[in-house]
Amino acid sequence: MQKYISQQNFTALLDALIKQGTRVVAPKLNAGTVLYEPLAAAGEMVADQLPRRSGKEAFFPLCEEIMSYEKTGQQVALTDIDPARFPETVLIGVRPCDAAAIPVLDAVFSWDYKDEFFLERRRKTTVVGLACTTADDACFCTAVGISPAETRGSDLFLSPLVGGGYRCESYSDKGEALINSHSALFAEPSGAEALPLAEPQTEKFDLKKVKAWLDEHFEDPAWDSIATRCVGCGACAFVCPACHCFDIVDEGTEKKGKRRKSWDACGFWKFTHHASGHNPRDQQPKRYRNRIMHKFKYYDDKFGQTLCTGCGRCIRLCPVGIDIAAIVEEISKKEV
Amino acid sequence: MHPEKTSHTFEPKVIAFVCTWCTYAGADLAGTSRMQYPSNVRVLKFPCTGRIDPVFILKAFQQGADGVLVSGCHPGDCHYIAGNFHARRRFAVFRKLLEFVGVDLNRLQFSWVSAAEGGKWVEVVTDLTERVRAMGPMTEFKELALEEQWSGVIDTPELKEAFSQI
Amino acid sequence: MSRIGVFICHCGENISRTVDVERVAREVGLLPGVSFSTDYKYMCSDPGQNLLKNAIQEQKLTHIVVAACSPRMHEKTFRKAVEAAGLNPFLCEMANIREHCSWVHENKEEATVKAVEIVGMMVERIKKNRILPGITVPVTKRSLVIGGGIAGIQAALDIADCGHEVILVEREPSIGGHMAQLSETFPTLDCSQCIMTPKMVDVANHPKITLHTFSEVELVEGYIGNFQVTIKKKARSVDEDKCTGCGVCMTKCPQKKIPNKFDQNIGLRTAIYVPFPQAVPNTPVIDRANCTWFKTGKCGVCQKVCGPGAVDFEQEDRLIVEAVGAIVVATGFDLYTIDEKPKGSAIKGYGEFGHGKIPDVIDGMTFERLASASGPTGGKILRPSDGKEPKQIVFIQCIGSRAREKGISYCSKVCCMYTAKHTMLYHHKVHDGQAYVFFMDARTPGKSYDEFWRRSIEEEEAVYIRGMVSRLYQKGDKIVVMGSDIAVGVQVEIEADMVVLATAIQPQKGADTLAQKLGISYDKYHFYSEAHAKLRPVECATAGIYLAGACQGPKDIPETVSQASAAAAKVMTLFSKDQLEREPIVARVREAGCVGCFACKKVCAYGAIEEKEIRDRQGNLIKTVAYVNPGVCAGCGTCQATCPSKCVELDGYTDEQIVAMIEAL
Amino acid sequence: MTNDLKYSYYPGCSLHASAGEYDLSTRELFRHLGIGLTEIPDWFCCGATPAHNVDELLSLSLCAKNLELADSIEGDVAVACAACFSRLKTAQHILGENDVKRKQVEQALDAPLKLDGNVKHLLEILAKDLGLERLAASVNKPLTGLKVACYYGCLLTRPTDVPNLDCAEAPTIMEKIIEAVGAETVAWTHRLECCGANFTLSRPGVVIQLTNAILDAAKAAGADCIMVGCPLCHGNLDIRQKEIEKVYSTSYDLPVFYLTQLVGLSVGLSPENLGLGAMIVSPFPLLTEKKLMETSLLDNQVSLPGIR
Amino acid sequence: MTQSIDTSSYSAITEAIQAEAQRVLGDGTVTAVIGYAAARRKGSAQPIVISQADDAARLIFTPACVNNLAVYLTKAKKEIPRNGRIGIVVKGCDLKALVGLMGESQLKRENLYLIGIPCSGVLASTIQPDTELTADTLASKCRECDAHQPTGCDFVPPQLPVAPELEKKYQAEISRLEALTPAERWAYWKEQFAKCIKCYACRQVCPFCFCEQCLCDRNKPQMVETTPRPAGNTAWHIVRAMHLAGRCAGCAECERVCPMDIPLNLLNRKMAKELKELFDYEAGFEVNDKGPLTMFTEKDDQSFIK
Repeated sequence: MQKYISQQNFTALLDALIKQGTRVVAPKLNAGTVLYEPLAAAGEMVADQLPRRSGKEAFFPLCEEIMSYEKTGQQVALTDIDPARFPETVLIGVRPCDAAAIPVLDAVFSWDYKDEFFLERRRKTTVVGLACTTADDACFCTAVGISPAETRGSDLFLSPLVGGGYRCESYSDKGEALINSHSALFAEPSGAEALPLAEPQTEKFDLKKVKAWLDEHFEDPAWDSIATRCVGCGACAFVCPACHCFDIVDEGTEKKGKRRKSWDACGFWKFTHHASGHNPRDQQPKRYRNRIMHKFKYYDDKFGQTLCTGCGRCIRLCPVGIDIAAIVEEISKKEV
Repeated sequence: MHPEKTSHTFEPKVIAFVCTWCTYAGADLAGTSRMQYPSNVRVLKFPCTGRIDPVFILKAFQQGADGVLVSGCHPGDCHYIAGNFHARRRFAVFRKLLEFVGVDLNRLQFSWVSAAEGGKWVEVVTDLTERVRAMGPMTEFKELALEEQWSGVIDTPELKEAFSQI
Repeated sequence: MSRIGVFICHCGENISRTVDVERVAREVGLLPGVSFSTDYKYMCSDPGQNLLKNAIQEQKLTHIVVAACSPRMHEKTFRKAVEAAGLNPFLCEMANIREHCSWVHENKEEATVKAVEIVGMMVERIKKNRILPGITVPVTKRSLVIGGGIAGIQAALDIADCGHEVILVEREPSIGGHMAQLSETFPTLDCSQCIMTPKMVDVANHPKITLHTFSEVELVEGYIGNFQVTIKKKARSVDEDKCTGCGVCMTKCPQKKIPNKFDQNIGLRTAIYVPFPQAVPNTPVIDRANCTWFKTGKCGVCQKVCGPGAVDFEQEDRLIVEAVGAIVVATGFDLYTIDEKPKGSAIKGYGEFGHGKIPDVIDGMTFERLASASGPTGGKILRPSDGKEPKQIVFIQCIGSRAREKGISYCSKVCCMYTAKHTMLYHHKVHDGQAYVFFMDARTPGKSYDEFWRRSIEEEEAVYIRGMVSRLYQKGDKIVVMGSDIAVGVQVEIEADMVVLATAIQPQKGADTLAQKLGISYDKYHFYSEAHAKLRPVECATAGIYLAGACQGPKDIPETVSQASAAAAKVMTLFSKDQLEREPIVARVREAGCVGCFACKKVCAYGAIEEKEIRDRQGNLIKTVAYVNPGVCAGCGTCQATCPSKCVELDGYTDEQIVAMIEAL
Repeated sequence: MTNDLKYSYYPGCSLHASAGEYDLSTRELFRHLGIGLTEIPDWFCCGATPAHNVDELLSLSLCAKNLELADSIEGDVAVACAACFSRLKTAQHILGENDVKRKQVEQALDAPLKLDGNVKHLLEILAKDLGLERLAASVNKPLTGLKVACYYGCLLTRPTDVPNLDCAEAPTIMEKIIEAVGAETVAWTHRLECCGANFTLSRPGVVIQLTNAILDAAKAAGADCIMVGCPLCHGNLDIRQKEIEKVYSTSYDLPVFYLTQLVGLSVGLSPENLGLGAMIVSPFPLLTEKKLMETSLLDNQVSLPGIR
Repeated sequence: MTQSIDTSSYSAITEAIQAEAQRVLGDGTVTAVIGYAAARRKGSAQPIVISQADDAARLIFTPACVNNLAVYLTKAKKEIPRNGRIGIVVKGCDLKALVGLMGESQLKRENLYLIGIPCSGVLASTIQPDTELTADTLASKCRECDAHQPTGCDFVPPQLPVAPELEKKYQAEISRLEALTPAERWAYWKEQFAKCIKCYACRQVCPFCFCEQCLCDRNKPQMVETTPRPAGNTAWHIVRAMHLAGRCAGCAECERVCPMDIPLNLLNRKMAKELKELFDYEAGFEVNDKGPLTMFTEKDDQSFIK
């Protein structure tokens, strides 16, 4: 289904959704930084900036409680979180690179163990994508096979039009349902032209060749030159739309506390630190190697996909200027 | 003989970090002298104020303390030569940091109480307790402890309020 | 899993009057980890302790909390009881619900709630308590005494008489110190040398004492029970083993006009010399700065006349290393001089007294040498300038002492008494002379001291003038002393033949350098600091080092001797066991995490933290980490609070224990 | 000779009264040496020795106000009188250390204090700022053969740590200056004794006794004359000299010069410009005898101007 | 109108450091040189370790050379060669960190060959590295820099830094916050700390966070909550500011790398200001045996103690 929505009606749609109790999550300015956050009013949405963090946290929060406990005498009381209480959500203004990562996460969280926390949120969320009209030289979605108008992962997709308003196209029942729920705000598609799409400069990688090299080069001196400079923070993983490692910790005292799940990053020294004191990835290049391997080999081995959508966040935010696009490009030029 | 006890609606929680040689002994003396003071204070004994890590103060506030007292030997009286001098510097700096992040320093008291100053112990504890009582509960850290990240929250009051406004 | 036992004491009614002890026992019984809780009338009584011991056995308790009085009262009692029942004593803690609760609150509800929380806190704490094995440090039963004055001699003799080896180090060529210089001693007027020299001989002959004169401590390493001391034996130029002490060398030495320091530079000596006839050892030393041989390469008379061939011009300084378990510091004092002091010095000279340029203005020690029968004048009181007998003599007290504006505010303690003694000696020797004393006030506490002082006025006719002297100047062969008599309220001027200044007692020169070698602290005057002014007056804060005599502060002879014996007793206490046992509340370094920033070392007041190199099997340096010497650590924990990564932990007060307590609230 | 030194000048009351010749000789000498001297506008009494005995706040405020006035003029504060010097220095010292008093004085003056100005006695300016070498170089008529007893009095160097002019008890600054201009100094015992200062009117008996001891000591040491840096000392030693001689039936005949007068003579200033005629004990016989002044002037001494 | 910053000397500086690196690598003075090299993105720079004289030509200095390379000399970075003397390119601000590390027994001067940069300033952020350097894009630390010209280096190119007088943003912001009520300050920091995602980039780039195991990674006891929740975040940033007090010399790397734009250096500058006022101590100027919090004087301020 293809529709048109004017800028004015778009605002009205968001306000209406908020009013009816739907959680509307969209890019929003938070203490100076644009993040995907629940809106209190449509006017808060910031449509023209790529948020610092990806949209994955609508389903996979930075940190969430999964259980709490309290001990009285010999009695222990456990309280579970009921996923049924998660609110209906519309995730709106999602960039194609962020939206394209959602199916990638779906695969992980529903593969062996079904993560009800993730899946229940996923079920209750309608994803509204937004076509990209600007790019910088860190953007490389096209290099990993995603276009600035990629609709993968979106239930509904918005393309901004010359002269304002959006062309809306639904790609799922959820998308259609969203249009139908407020059909008065939508009109038939106009002939207006869409704004020109962004044009990332990076050339398309030969991902097969990259994987082929990775398949053979777990041990390679190149890793040292690639990642000696890595300082081992988690910035790249935490801003990545596709990274999905997490940790589970109990916080509190012996008497009372909560079990929480929170993001983890393979760059951390503690990530593979064993209780014995042994650490199989004892040096930073080995940890960084895991990041590349996971994205371009392991995930492909398991799910046939690449774990990178080319959003470029890790490139922009790496404290020491590590450039994953440059690295993959370099690998793609190596002899297999 | 004893002053009238008044009942209060708010009983603050006051945590005292004290050194064993001077202030703990001073508090003992207050006891042996049967002096009376509010029952809100909980005393943690350290060998020396030099052992008191600023993190403990932070931890105390996080655990719900409404007031924190750090007390040790007067300068020059340290059982360990200079532990209290090191502590003095450390806390001079730490309190400025807490102040800067928005902790009201009226909730954080430092004092020198010697083993002979049972009366001073009573005075310091009473003053702090009553001051904190007048200020009301220390809500900052408690509220913080209740907050999860946004995406983990099911229904935040903020969200509810925002909805009701539309 | 811990099985904690909690015992709530009623303390008769002291606790139970305001705390509902049954309720406390009931409520803490519900805490996770508590498997037994009860209350009892008197926990510290024998039946109470038996209750505790039986419960440990019967209930298989692993940790004990006794909620009763202050731990300062009975912690030892209960830890002993727990130990008797087979548990490590550090698995027992006390919750103070008497001094900190029942005695200071009246409202029973409030007090009970508080008591429950206090006990709860200790329950959480004790879960994190670890077994702490007692610490033992081996003790080398030899001691070093630094300084061979009366303090060092007394300490050395006491320790040696107890059967322990003593190494006595003296900087000068002979032991004896200042006491050997004195003429007679107050308040009995004994001849100082008569009582001193036998002790010096005892030292020389004692089989357990090794004497190193003309020697200095160069380096001190190690810690209590285990010090390594490097001693520099300065070149004496005379072989101590060969020399018989016949003295021929000295009689033949052509250099005869060198001022003798022992005689306060009034008397003269030769270049090869013993400082005084009764010196111990009676082995001369060559003063190389004044010896013709060393100056010109010619002479060598002493070598020629020496029968045993003991003179050795080639001798060099030697370093010897001794292992000792304890050190007694007895370096004594030096006298303040009124000379101009270097610019910037906190201590000032006496410009108004001409900075010491008038020859017949002397200090008390010089007067001692003049009055001494073995002194340069054979005991006659004669003026240094012209050898005449002074008929009018003025003594001035508190020169430098109690003079804040001169930079010294303390009282030198002995001057009132020795000035009184000087007036007596003067009157005994110059019957027609008149002595005047300018004084602030007479300080004569001590057995028979005030009587002695009064005798100088009442029997020996000294005129005491209460007031200070403003100026001295030479007028012809007289010294005009301008002062005030505040009792009468007039200015006085006395034309004196000689003036004796009771100058302040100061620490020996280089006291600070030695303190730094020893790692002990000192005050702004460089007197050494005791560990506690009242309760540990002879120990240094640095374990295993003890103080005797005036190096710690001005003292008279009896006090010095007492302190020397006390220091010796402390050494002997240390030596009474083969191993030194210490409470195991000491810091420990987690070497794996230590990154070697040594912030801990910087804040440690005891020097307990050392740098330790960790090497792999090939001997390659992996890293340098901190190491806490458990023998030296006093257990304050300042290091732990300072360590950013908490890689040094104070046993008994670990972060885990403390955080557990905070979290229990 | 010109140079770069500039001072604000605090003459003090005495220099406008009994010690006019000190003021005159100071101005003349400084002009000759090319040292800038600008009198502080509207200066007033420092309170001298009486004020602080009566009211400390008053004495501190007087000095603080004078220092504030001096602040408007470039350069350190030059002071001739030992008492003024002592008071200004003392006020700076006390107010610098004691916050309570500082606040009181600020309140009294209704202005923040300006205490940074460096207060310097003329001795310091000559010996340190100008320097002994430059001083010696400007000497035209060295005072050869003149034996001078340098008299500091009690205030110039005391108490320790306040004036910081020289060693409090064994100063040498005067001697160094006098030697630089070619005269001889005598070693004597009463350089730092008190002359009785302002007891001169209330307890003349005491003053005569004290001053006699000073004159006696100077004479005994073989001095031809005395040099002072304080108008109060000068008053007691010079004006009272005849009276003392009468009381003690002795004769001293020791002219008492201000330091600027002797230094002025050495650089070649005329006796008129140095106010030598104002001295009670006439210096002319001595100066003539030592060939430091032409005989012809002696005849005209009556015509020499005294205090202007 | 934004004032542009004169960086015309940077190309000459680049040439000078290339020549010097080539010399010291060539003659064996050093075994490696840590510097900056150009990267793929336009105008970007990244840290590089070179050990061959031929690679010296890769070294650059541009306004995007923001990193404090001192972090590569700490024990936290075990991958950098440890044998022999190491050359390092340092700006004045970075040098202060090296001075601090020497005082804390982490480095020895004789093992370093310091190539100093006469620096006029660098970018506040390298999210877009090809940004022109102007008064607006200049790092706030550069506005209050007192070490444009590094001292005590083994080699410094002859070019002189050009540093215009600009408003001191940290000082102004600290004053602004100080003037607020505690509740308002709390609200400000709560909002900022709530953004924290515990990526620990601030810690990992900090030359002074060289602990083998961070206090905040410990769980016996759990001093600071590890999950990225407001409570633990606040505790983490307070602990970090306290641990850096008296040590941090203001390279502001923590603030630059924060993906959530938390103004972390404000905390560090505030602490530095307090240490200056309380103990007259400034970090980074000389190698000190003891820092302000590992020493004391008997006369320290105790007006806050009852």
